[in-house]
Amino acid sequence: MSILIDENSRVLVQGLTGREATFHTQRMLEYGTRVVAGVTPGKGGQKHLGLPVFNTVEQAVNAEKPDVSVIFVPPLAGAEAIMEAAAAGIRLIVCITEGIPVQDMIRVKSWLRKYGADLIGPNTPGVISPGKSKVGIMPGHIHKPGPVGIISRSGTLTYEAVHQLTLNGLGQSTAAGIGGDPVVGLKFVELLELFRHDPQTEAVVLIGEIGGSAEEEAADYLKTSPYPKPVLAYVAGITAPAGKRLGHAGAIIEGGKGSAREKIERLKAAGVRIIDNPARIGLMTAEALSLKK
Amino acid sequence: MSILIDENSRVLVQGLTGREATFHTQRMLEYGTRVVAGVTPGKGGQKHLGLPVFNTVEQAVNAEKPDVSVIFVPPLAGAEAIMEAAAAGIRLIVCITEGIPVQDMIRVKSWLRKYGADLIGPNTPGVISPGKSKVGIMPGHIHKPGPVGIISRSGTLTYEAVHQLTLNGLGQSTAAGIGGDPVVGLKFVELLELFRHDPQTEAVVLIGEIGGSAEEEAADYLKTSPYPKPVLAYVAGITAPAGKRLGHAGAIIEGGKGSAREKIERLKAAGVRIIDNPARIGLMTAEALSLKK
Amino acid sequence: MLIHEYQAKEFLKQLGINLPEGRIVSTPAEAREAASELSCPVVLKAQVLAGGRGRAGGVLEALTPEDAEKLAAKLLGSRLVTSQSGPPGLPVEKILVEKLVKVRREIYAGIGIDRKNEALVAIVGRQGGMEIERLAAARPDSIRKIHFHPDEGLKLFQARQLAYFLELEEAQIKEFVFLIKKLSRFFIERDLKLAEINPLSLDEEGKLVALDARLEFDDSSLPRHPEIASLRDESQENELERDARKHGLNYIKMDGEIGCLVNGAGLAMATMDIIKYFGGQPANFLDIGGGVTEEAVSRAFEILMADSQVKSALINIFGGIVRCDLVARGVVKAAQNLSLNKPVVVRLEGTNVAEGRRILEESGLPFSFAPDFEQAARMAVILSRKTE
Amino acid sequence: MLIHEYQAKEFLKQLGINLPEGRIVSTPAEAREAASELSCPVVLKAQVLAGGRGRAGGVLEALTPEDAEKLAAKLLGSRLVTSQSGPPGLPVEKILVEKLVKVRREIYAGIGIDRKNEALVAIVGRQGGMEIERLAAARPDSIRKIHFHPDEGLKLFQARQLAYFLELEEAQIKEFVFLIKKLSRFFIERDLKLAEINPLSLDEEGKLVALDARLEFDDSSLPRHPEIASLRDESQENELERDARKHGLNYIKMDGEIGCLVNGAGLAMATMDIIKYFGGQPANFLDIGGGVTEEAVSRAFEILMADSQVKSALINIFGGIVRCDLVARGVVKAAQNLSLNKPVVVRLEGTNVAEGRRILEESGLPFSFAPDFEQAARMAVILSRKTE
Repeated sequence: MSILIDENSRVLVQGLTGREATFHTQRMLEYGTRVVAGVTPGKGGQKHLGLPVFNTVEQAVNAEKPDVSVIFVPPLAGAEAIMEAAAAGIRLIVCITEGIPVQDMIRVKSWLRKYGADLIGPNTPGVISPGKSKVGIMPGHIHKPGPVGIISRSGTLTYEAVHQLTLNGLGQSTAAGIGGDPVVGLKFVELLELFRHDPQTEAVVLIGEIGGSAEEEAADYLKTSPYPKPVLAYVAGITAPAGKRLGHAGAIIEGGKGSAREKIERLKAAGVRIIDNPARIGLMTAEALSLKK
Repeated sequence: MSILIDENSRVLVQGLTGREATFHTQRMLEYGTRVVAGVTPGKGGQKHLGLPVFNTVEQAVNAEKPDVSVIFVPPLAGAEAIMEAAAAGIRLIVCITEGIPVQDMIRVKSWLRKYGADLIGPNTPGVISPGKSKVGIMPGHIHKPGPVGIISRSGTLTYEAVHQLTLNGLGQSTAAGIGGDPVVGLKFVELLELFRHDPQTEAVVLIGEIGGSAEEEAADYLKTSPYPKPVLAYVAGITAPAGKRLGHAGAIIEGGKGSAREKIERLKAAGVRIIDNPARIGLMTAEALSLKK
Repeated sequence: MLIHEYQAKEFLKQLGINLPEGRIVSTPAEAREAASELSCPVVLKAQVLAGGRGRAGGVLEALTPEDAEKLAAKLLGSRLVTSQSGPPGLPVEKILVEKLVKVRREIYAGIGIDRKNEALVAIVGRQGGMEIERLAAARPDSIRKIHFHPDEGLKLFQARQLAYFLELEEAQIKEFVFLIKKLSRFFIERDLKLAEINPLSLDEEGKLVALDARLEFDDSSLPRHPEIASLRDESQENELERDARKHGLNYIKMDGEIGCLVNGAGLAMATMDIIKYFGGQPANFLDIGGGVTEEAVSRAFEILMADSQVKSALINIFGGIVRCDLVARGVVKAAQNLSLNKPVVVRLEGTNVAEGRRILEESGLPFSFAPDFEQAARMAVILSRKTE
Repeated sequence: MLIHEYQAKEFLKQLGINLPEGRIVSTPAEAREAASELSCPVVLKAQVLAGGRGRAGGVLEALTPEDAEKLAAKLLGSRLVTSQSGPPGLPVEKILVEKLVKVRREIYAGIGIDRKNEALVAIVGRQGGMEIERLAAARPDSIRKIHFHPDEGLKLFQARQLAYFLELEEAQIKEFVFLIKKLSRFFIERDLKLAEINPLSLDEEGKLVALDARLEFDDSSLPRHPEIASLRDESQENELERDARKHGLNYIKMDGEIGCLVNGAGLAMATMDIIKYFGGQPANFLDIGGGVTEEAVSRAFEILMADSQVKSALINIFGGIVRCDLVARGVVKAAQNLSLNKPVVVRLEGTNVAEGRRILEESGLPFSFAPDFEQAARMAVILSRKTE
């Protein structure tokens, strides 16, 4: 088992014929992901990478019944692409696009509520359930199937974590990047809830960072409903200066809120094992799992 | 018992200090309605008809805990007044105001869903549970408590129906005007569902009219879920010409849809007793109730 | 409130939507001038506020400027009777002269309000020129509807779905998306109830051109759009209906012989229905409304009696907010100024009923009093026959 | 993107919000002229993109035009160091000269984005002049927040709730409602992230006057608002940061001695953190991003080394989309043009790692290779000390 995606997920690529989408769709196909179609307005009827291309998501859904969509479109078209997928009945939308304006994302969130679709991202490397399906841009080969669930606000830092886990002999059930933007789809709480019920997952690693309150909300969630599996967390940005945006649009300490220290305190108080050396993510997770046994 | 309102309903009047509101609030107080406060921006702190006046609904709710609000404001302020009441936690909003633009009402409907408030109207005479509470502008004295529930799209026609029932010795549990506009709050279906569970109500009279599809929806509802009480219906406008608005903004046959004949056929097919002579509403209801016994 | 085609096209032009080149004229000489400026063939379109102009002879082709002048002379000043105009027809005071567009294909594009779904709706049809309801009935597969919310607007992807449904070529897809987005934004900003471009044509160069346009605004919203309210053309209204509207009365002329004066729209419809039930035909719908004045009641009664088809009248008042005495006073005042040569049946109930009845009785005028709703209707029907 | 006070006030003026009379000047002579036009006393406000100007001496009162000229001469061309500007301060190139407003009361009004609630939020405070976060901490009861949705806008009743919370007089209620409605609409239309009027003052006649204004736009939305994008004042950015931005690099100067060059924001933060963990201090945040070119990598390395505080550098690449060989080539090219007199620790992992390592090794430049993330950090810290 895994969460969000598995070997049966039928994946649609929005913006398929673009350069980035083409590159990463090839990687996904190589990984074994069941990519079934693509959408590029104006290119309907063509084939690309052997996949049928449609003008609209609706047409693609009618023809190929995808249930997951991964979005590679320009930033100002991002919100519309998510809304289109949700309106067409896509269950899980993974938006890779970075730089969607934050007010667009506020609109997207209420739209998603209306249609009952889930969103991963935007500004995410995507989701991978190793050995089953990869929906995103992460390097597939560093992953291996196993017992650790990962939820992360960061891309390369997730690869680093996966790499360390794999070196320590630990595979991953599902690794999901929730995105580095101020307003994103599913966050720690929702994914912790999914991992709670996933039998493959034996421990969960949270990779947080400065800005916002997703980590604090996770702490509140874990405090109020006892979690049956060990949870570890690394929060990046203990050295981050206030008021400066560190790469991600969402990684900023504003009005004295959202510092790494505050997040760490809250998570610690909720019983989460704090990793303070980011080179020890693999080691500490291995320890937590061996203690459990 | 009754539906929507009873002797415990605490009623707020929005636009209290206006001429119409003043007149009808006096009538409501005379009837015994528990009017607890009024709202008129800029007149907060004053007393009017012995009632405290507030600047905002929120302030009135905090101070006097009304759960029902009745709105008498100018048409272009109507949508905001409903939204304000819903946001302040009012459970049932009765909007007397006529002439609210239809796009405003579309916005109101999604707002109400967000806050979980119920709306009666706009362009309604209001709701009365005889002997308990009157929230609206209907003449109270023609009503008497009893077993008949009334749901109507029209004002004076409802008074006519009530008058006939009372003359036939039949009182009313609750009489609710759902409003004559194209987009209104609760409609036949929702109120039929409430009457279904109301022990006082032994029969329900629907008073429909041309335009829209509220009667058709009621027919579908009654067809799919057997109704435990006799339902009678009079649909006004069998002689109405197509394409002309007959007084109510919502009473118009458009694009060949919404004729009285069509509605009558649908209701009849759903087992509703059709009243084709509007002077026999009382008589036919008495007959239906005596047959039942 | 419906506006004229030429007024609607003025708005479309401001939105950047392609239109046939045209001129609005009100004399035959102007029509001739317009035709030669535009170069023939041209189309002359009578500006009346009713559909069905084509079949009624209100849309004519002119091959020469002289031809245009002659045809304009025939149309201007006449009354056009269409399937929707009612029997007296509507006066033609303006003609839109347009260059004839060579049409490759006609489609339908419209925005409306979906009462049932409580949403706005964009509708397209693969065939244009006929009423959308008829197209929907005849070829439902050729129509596509997409709902949207006035706060959210029609999304780009929704516009694209409509465009692809229409099976347009790629260049036209962009044009259509532009058009429907603009039209939907206008619809929201100006509180429309209906915006139709029908037909929307593809001309020989593959451009989308709005051949006809129908914009209907929400009467309730006109106070916040004075620039729209000022476009009302009163010449297109029935004289009695217009007069009634100015007095805050809801009056609609019908074809029967029994005039009705009622308070409340529902009761007014029921009064018409019961007349029919007892074998009569209502001459009108008339709701005097809740906030009516004595003077307006007088005017209502005058309007009623001004209809030469009326053989008897039925006054049916269920006093609530409206007081019976006020209605009685208004009726008496008007009746005293008329030679009351038609029977008038009165049924009063509710607020101040006794006082109302007293006023009518003391007027000395020949009113017939009915004890209830049913009797009132029966009496009015019988009396309408007696006068024949 | 933050804009200057005078630019923000230009927008407020267009919205119809009251402002102190003022002139923007860039020479002492202009300041003198402005002061005499406005008639003294006037206030001179240094236009720098950082808060805390008042306490830093960037806001000065002038009693005569001569006084204004002298004070302007002192401010213009200087660098203002405020609590938020960072150590080198920001250059003062323009001064806003404003007529002194006699203030009866100061309040706070702002619109922002509430990330947690995923909504827009209007905030008012009964006290103005101090940072809203400090006011929230000190007197939470004096603050009121109301959330709203960008599609729905701030409703009139919500604006009224805010106004009544501020305990304004009835005339000011209307003024405030106008102001906050206008500001919220502007916020939505132009994709703002923050709009603050602080303080918003009541002057002696009871009028609401915006004494200071702060508008911050969403960088991501600038492509659709070119008129906003053009307001960027590059003089207010750190030179290295500006240079980095132009190459698509995310670089932020900090106070430590170990320079970092990393791909990915999270890994870049983690790299800073681990340096701290092992007792060092990072000199910067630097994320080269996913779509980086060889040339941009070169520039990144140059920027890193241009920081005189840097004692050692740490290159930490986890190749995914970014290929290790591309980074290696970029670094080598830059390093060859510099006299590489500082130790550089390199940790490469992921896509094309072998090729990357080969390129670095074959360059003959003195790179130190680390086997993993932890070793890399330890080495960089140790090497930064050796050079002392």
